[in-house]
Amino acid sequence: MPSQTSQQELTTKGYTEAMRDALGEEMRRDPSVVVFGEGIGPRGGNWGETTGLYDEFGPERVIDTPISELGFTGMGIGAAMRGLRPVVNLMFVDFFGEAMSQIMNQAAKWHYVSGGQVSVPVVFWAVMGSGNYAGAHHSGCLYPLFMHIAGLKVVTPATPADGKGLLKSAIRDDNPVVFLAHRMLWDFQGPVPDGELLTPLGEARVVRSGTDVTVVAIAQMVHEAARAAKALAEEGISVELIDPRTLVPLDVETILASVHKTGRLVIVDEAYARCSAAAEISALVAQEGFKWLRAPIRRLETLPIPHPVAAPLEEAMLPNAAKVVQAVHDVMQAG
Amino acid sequence: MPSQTSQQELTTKGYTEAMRDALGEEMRRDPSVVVFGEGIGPRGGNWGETTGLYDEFGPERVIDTPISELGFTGMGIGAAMRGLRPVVNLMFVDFFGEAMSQIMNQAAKWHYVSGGQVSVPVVFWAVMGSGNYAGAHHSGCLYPLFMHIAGLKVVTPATPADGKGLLKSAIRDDNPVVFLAHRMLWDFQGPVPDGELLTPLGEARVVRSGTDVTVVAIAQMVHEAARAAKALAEEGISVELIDPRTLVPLDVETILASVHKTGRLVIVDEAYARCSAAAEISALVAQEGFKWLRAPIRRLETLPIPHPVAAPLEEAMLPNAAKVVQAVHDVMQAG
Amino acid sequence: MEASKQLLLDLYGQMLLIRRFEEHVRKMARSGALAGFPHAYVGEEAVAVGVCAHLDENDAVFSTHRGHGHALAMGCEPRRLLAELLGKASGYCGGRGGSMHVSAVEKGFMGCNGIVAANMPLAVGAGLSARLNQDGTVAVSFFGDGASNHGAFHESLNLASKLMLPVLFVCENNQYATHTSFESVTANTDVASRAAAYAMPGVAIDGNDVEAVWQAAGEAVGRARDGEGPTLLECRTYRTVGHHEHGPVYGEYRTKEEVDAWRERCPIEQLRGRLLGEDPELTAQFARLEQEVAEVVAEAAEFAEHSPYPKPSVREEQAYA
Amino acid sequence: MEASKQLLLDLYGQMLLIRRFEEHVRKMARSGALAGFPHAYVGEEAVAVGVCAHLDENDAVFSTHRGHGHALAMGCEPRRLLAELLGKASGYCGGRGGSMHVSAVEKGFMGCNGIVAANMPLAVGAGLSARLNQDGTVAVSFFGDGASNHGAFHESLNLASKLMLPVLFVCENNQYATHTSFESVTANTDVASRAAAYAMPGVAIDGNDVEAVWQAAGEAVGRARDGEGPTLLECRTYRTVGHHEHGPVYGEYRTKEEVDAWRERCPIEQLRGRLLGEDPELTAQFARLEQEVAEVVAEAAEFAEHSPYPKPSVREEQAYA
Ligand SMILES: Cc1ncc(C[n+]2csc(CCOP(=O)(O)OP(=O)(O)O)c2C)c(N)n1
Ligand SMILES: Cc1ncc(C[n+]2csc(CCOP(=O)(O)OP(=O)(O)O)c2C)c(N)n1
Ligand SMILES: [Mg+2]
Ligand SMILES: [Mg+2]
Repeated sequence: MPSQTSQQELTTKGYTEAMRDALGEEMRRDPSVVVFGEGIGPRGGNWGETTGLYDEFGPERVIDTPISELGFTGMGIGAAMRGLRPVVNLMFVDFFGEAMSQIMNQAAKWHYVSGGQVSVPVVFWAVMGSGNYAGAHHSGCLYPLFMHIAGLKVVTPATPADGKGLLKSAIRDDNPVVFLAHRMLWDFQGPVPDGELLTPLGEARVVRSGTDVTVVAIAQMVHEAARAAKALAEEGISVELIDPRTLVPLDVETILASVHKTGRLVIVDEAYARCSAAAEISALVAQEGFKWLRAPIRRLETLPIPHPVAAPLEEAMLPNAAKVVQAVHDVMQAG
Repeated sequence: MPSQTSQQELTTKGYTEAMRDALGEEMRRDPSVVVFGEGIGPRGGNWGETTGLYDEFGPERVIDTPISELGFTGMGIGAAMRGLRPVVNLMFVDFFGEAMSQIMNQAAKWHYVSGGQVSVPVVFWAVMGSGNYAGAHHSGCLYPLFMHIAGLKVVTPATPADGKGLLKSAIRDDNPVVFLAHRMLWDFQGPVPDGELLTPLGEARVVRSGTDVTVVAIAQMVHEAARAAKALAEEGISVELIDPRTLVPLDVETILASVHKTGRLVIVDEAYARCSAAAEISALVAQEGFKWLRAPIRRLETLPIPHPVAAPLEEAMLPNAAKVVQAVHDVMQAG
Repeated sequence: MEASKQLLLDLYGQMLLIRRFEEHVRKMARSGALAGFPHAYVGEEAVAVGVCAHLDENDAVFSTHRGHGHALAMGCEPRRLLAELLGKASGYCGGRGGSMHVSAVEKGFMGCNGIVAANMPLAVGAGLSARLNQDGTVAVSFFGDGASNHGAFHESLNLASKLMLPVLFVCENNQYATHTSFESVTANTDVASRAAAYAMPGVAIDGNDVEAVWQAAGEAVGRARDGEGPTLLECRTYRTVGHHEHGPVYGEYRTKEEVDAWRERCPIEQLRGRLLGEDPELTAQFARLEQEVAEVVAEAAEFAEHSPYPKPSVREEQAYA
Repeated sequence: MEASKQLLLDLYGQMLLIRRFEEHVRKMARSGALAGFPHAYVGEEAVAVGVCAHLDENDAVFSTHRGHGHALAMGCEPRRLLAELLGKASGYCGGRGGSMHVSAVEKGFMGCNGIVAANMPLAVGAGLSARLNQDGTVAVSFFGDGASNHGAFHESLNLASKLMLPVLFVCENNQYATHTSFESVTANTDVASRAAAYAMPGVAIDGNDVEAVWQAAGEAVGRARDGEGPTLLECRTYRTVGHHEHGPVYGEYRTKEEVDAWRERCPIEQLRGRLLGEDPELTAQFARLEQEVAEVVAEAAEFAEHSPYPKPSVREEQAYA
C-alpha cells in the first residue's frame, strides 16, 4: 500500500484508468503539464491512456505529433528546460531507440552539467513487456538501458494504485523520469485510493512478508511471483515478496533488510539477463549483504533472444510462476 | 597473449596502428569489407584509424558520410544483410544514441527473427571512455547498453595485440559486433604478433596469475588494475588479473575458475555502476560461484554523474590504481 | 510505356490474391484465431503490385508493418506467409517473425518491419551493396505518409541521392498514420515535392491506378538499374480498412463517407471495370480467377492451420549466426 | 530596415570581442593551458552577433560545439565564460560544462552542445513553451551545414512549422563539417531551399555581412514574435581557423588560397572598412575599442586563470534536481 493512503477510501480501478486519472489530475492542478505523442489527442492514446484529455485541455496542451520520436522527445526536453512539465508518450519502449540520443545525451545530462542552472522535469511514458506474441519490435522491457544512464529515474508500476501514485510523483519530480507501464496489466483491476495520491519514488513495496526467502520481482513479474509465493506457502515455504516499484532510485535498504532476515534471494526480471535490473540488485546484495547470504543469488529472466511471435517460443523464453517456484526450491536446497 | 601467436614474431605497435592494420588486412583479403563514417576517407578518421585506406581502396569502399548516424548505421546493416561486411565508424560511442534504433531493433534482431535466413555481419566501431576532460558528450563507455541487447556482441580491447586480433575476428564474425576502443590507449604501444592474428571472441586473457584475489578489469582499467596488482605484490598480496576482452560472449569459465582458486572478487569497470558489466559479472559469480566466495564481491566504477570537464571532478569520479589497491585490501580483510 | 492486356490481367490477379488473402487474415484476427494486430493492405494493392512487377528475387524489397501485400507481390507463397503469421514452424521464419517481421529472402523479400521508417536506411544499404557488386539489382523501401516525417527519411534520401544508389523510395500515402491524419501533423503534405530537398526526382501518382504505378515504377527502376540513382515515388492511396483489426474502420478519425468514396475507387474494381469495358468477354476469365484465388487462399488456410508450432526446444537456435 | 551607425559600431564591438576572446582561447589550447579541443568561431562572428542583436535574456539560444561566439553575443561575461572553459569553479557551470557544454541561463544562453544537431528539437521545445505561455520570447537554434544532414533537422523543422512555433533555425553554413566538405556528402547544398519541404520561409544570406544577417534575423524574429511561425536562415560563411585547435587550418581538406580568400572577406574587417569609408574620423574610436576589448580579455584571462578548481567533494552535488 502506498504510504499516504491509510486514511483514504479505495475504489477499484483499471491500471490504465488509474494512470489517466493521474495525468488528468496533474494537468488540472498545474497548467505547465502538457502531454504529447502519436495519437494521444482525439484518439486518446494507443490504450486509452489519454482518453478525454484532449476534450478537456485542448490541442495546446494535448498535442498529437508526427512520427518523429527524436524530434518530439527533444521538444519535451527543451520545453522542460523552459519551465513546462511535459509527459512525452512514446507508445512502446521499443521506440525509445529513435529518441535515445535526446534521452541519454540531453535529458539526462543538463541539470548536472549546467551546475544546476536548469532542471529537466519531463516524463517519458511508454508501454513495455512481452506476453502478447507481438514480436521483436513491440515486446521489450529495456529499463536496464535507462537505469544505466546517470541522471534518469526509472519507474515500473505493477498495480493501478502504483500507476496512479507513481505517475503523479513522476510528473512533479524535477528530473527526467522513464515511466514504463506493462502491457499485460492493461486491464488489471485493483484498489486505488480516492483523491490525492503521491507515492514517493524510491520506496519499495513489500507485497508479502515472509521469512525463508526474499523474492524481488518487477512489474508484471510481481504477479507471477505472487502466484508462486502463494503456492509455496501451501508447501510451508515463506516468501517475502518485494516490488521495488522504482528502479532508480532503488530502495536497497528494504531489499537488504529482507535478505538479512531470509538469507536467500531470488530475482524475477522480465528483461534480458545481461546487465539487467536483476544483475544490479544481485551485485548490490553480493557486496552489501554478503554476510547474510546462505545460498547463491538466483536470477530468473527472459532468455537473450529477440521475441519470437510463435506462442510456444515466447512462453518458453519468459519467467513465470512455475519457474519462480522451481528457483525458490533450488535456493532452499542450496543453503 | 592471444592463443594462436606463440610461434609468431612480435613487433611493437601503437593501439590505433594495430587496429588500422587489422582493417587494412581484412579489406585486402575480402572485397566485401567496406568502411564508412564521418571523416574516415581522406582525413583518415578522427584518430588516424583509417589513414591510408582511402588511397588504397578508393571511395567505393572507404566512404565519407554526412552527419547521419542513423542513416549510415542502417546503411551498414542493410548492406550486411545483402552480403557486405561493413565496418561502421561512429567516432564516439556517445553518438550511438543517434543510431540506437537501427542497432537495437534492426542489427540485433534480423538473424534470429528471420529464422536464420539472413545474417548481419557488421562492426560498429567507436572510441569510448573518460580521462581526457572531454565532458558529458564525449566520455561515455556505454557498453552495458549493448551487452543488454540480445543479438549483439561486444568487444573492448585493452592492448594493441587485442585491438588487432579482436578487430579481425569481429570483421569475420557473422553477427553485429560493437567494437569499442579506449581513447586513453590511443598511443599505447605494445607487442603485436606479425602476420595473421585472429583472437577469438569469447576468450578472456589472464593478464597476471595470482592466488589471493581475482580482479576483473575492462579496457583502460586493465592497466590501472595491473599497476595496482604490482603494488599489491610488493605487499605480498597475489592478484589474479583477468581482462575479459569481449563482454559478449563473456568467458565466464575463466572468471569462475579464478574465483574458485582465490575466493575473492573485485571488478574494475569504468562504466557507470548500475546495470553494468561489473553488475553482470558479479551476478554470474554470485549465482554460479557462490560456494567459493570468502568475501563480498566488490565493484569499482565511475560515479553515476555526467562527466564534468573540471579535472578534479573527473578524476574523482573514476576508478584508478589507488582505489583498486584499497578495494583489494577491503576484500582481503573481509574474509 | 503502356501495359499489355495480359500484363494488366496478371496485375489484376495479384491484386485479387492480396485482397482475398487479407480478408482471410482479417477474419482470423477478429475471431482471435490469429494473435496480435495485423495491419491489412486492403485498398492499397495497386502500389505493391505495380512496383513489384518490375522486380525479381534478386532485388531487395524492404517492407513495413503493413507488408503482406508486398510479400505476395514479390511472389511469396500464401501458405508459408499465412503459416508465418500464425507463428507456425512451416512459416517463412519458422514462426518467429509473424505479421510484422516476416521475411522471405529467397523471394527478394527482405522483411516487414515493426519500426516505422526503419527500412529506409536498410534499403540504402542494399543499394550500396548493389552498386559495389555491380549486380544490377535495385532496392525498394515501401513506407507510409507517417514515416515520411521521421528523420530516417531525410538521412536516407540524402545518402542515396548523393551516393547515386539504385534505390526506390515508395511512399504509400494513405493519408493517415494510425488515426492521425497526415495533414494534421505535417507542414508540407506534398511528399513528392520534398524530393527536391535531396536533388532527387519526385513523382506523385494515383496509387489506386495500377497501370500508373507500374509505369512510374518502371521508369524509376530503369533509372536505378542504369546507375542514374534513386527516385521518390509518392503513391496517393487509401486503406479502406482499420489501421489494424482491433480498431475502427471509420468514426472517430474519419467519416464513413470518406471511406466509402475511396471504396468506390477500389484499385481492383477500377481495373476490372476498365478491362471489361474494353473486352466484355473477360467476365468468364474474371470468374475463373476469383475461383482460383479463393482456392489458393483456402489451401493456404488449411496448410497454415494444420501446421505445427515450433517446439520450445528450438527457441535459442540461431540466437547468433 | 537599415542599421544605424551606432548599432553597427555596437555590432562591430561585439564581433571584435568574440575574435579576441577566441584568439586567446586558441593560444591557450595550443599551449596546453586549456585542456580538450575547443572549436573557435573565428570568421563567423557576424552570424552570432547579427542574430543575437534581436534577442535578450528572456529568449532562448541553443548553441553548438562552436558556441563561444553565441554565448558572448548573448551577453555572457567573458571572465565567467573563460573560467568555465578552464573547468574552474567560477565558471558559469562551476566547471562542469567546459567549452562544449557551457550554458548561462540568466543570459538566455541555454547551452553549447557536444552532440551535433541535438539542439534543434530543444529549440522547438522552447518555442512550444513560449507559445503556451504567450510570453513573446523566441527560441534560436544555431547549427552547422553538417548538422543539416541529420534527421533532427527534418523532424524539428516539420514540428516547428506545423505547430507555428516562434523558432529561428540559423544554419551557419561554413561549408565543412570537420574536414568533410558539405558538397561532398550532400545532395542539395542549398540549405535555404530545403525550407520548402516544411512549408517554411527559407532565406540565404551572406553570413559575413553583419548588417545582412541583422536584417534577415530581424524579420524572422519579428515574424516569430508575431505568431507567424519559424524561419530557416542560411548564413553562408567560413571558419578561417581549424575545426579545433589540434587540427590543421588548411592542407589536406582545403587550400591555403581558399582560406586566404575568405580571410579577405573577414566580417570584422569588412565592416570596419565600410564604416571608415563613410566616416574616416572613426579611426580613433576603433583604436579605443581595440584597447577596451584587449583589456576585457586580459581581465577575463587573469580572473579565469586564478580562479580555483571545484573541490572533488562537490562532484556529486546536483546529480539529481
Ligand atoms: C518508430 C515507430 N513509431 C511509432 C510506431 C507505431 N506505429 C505503428 S504503425 C504507425 C502508423 C504508420 O503510419 P504510416 O507510416 O502512414 O503507415 P500506414 O499504417 O498508414 O500504412 C505507427 C505510429 C512504430 N511502429 N514505430
Ligand atoms: C551526432 C554527432 N555526430 C558527430 C559528431 C562529431 N562532430 C563534432 S563537430 C562535427 C562537425 C560539425 O559540422 P557542422 O555542423 O558543419 O559545424 P561546424 O563545425 O562546421 O561549425 C562533427 C562531425 C558529434 N559531435 N555529434
Ligand atoms: Mg499512412
Ligand atoms: Mg560546418
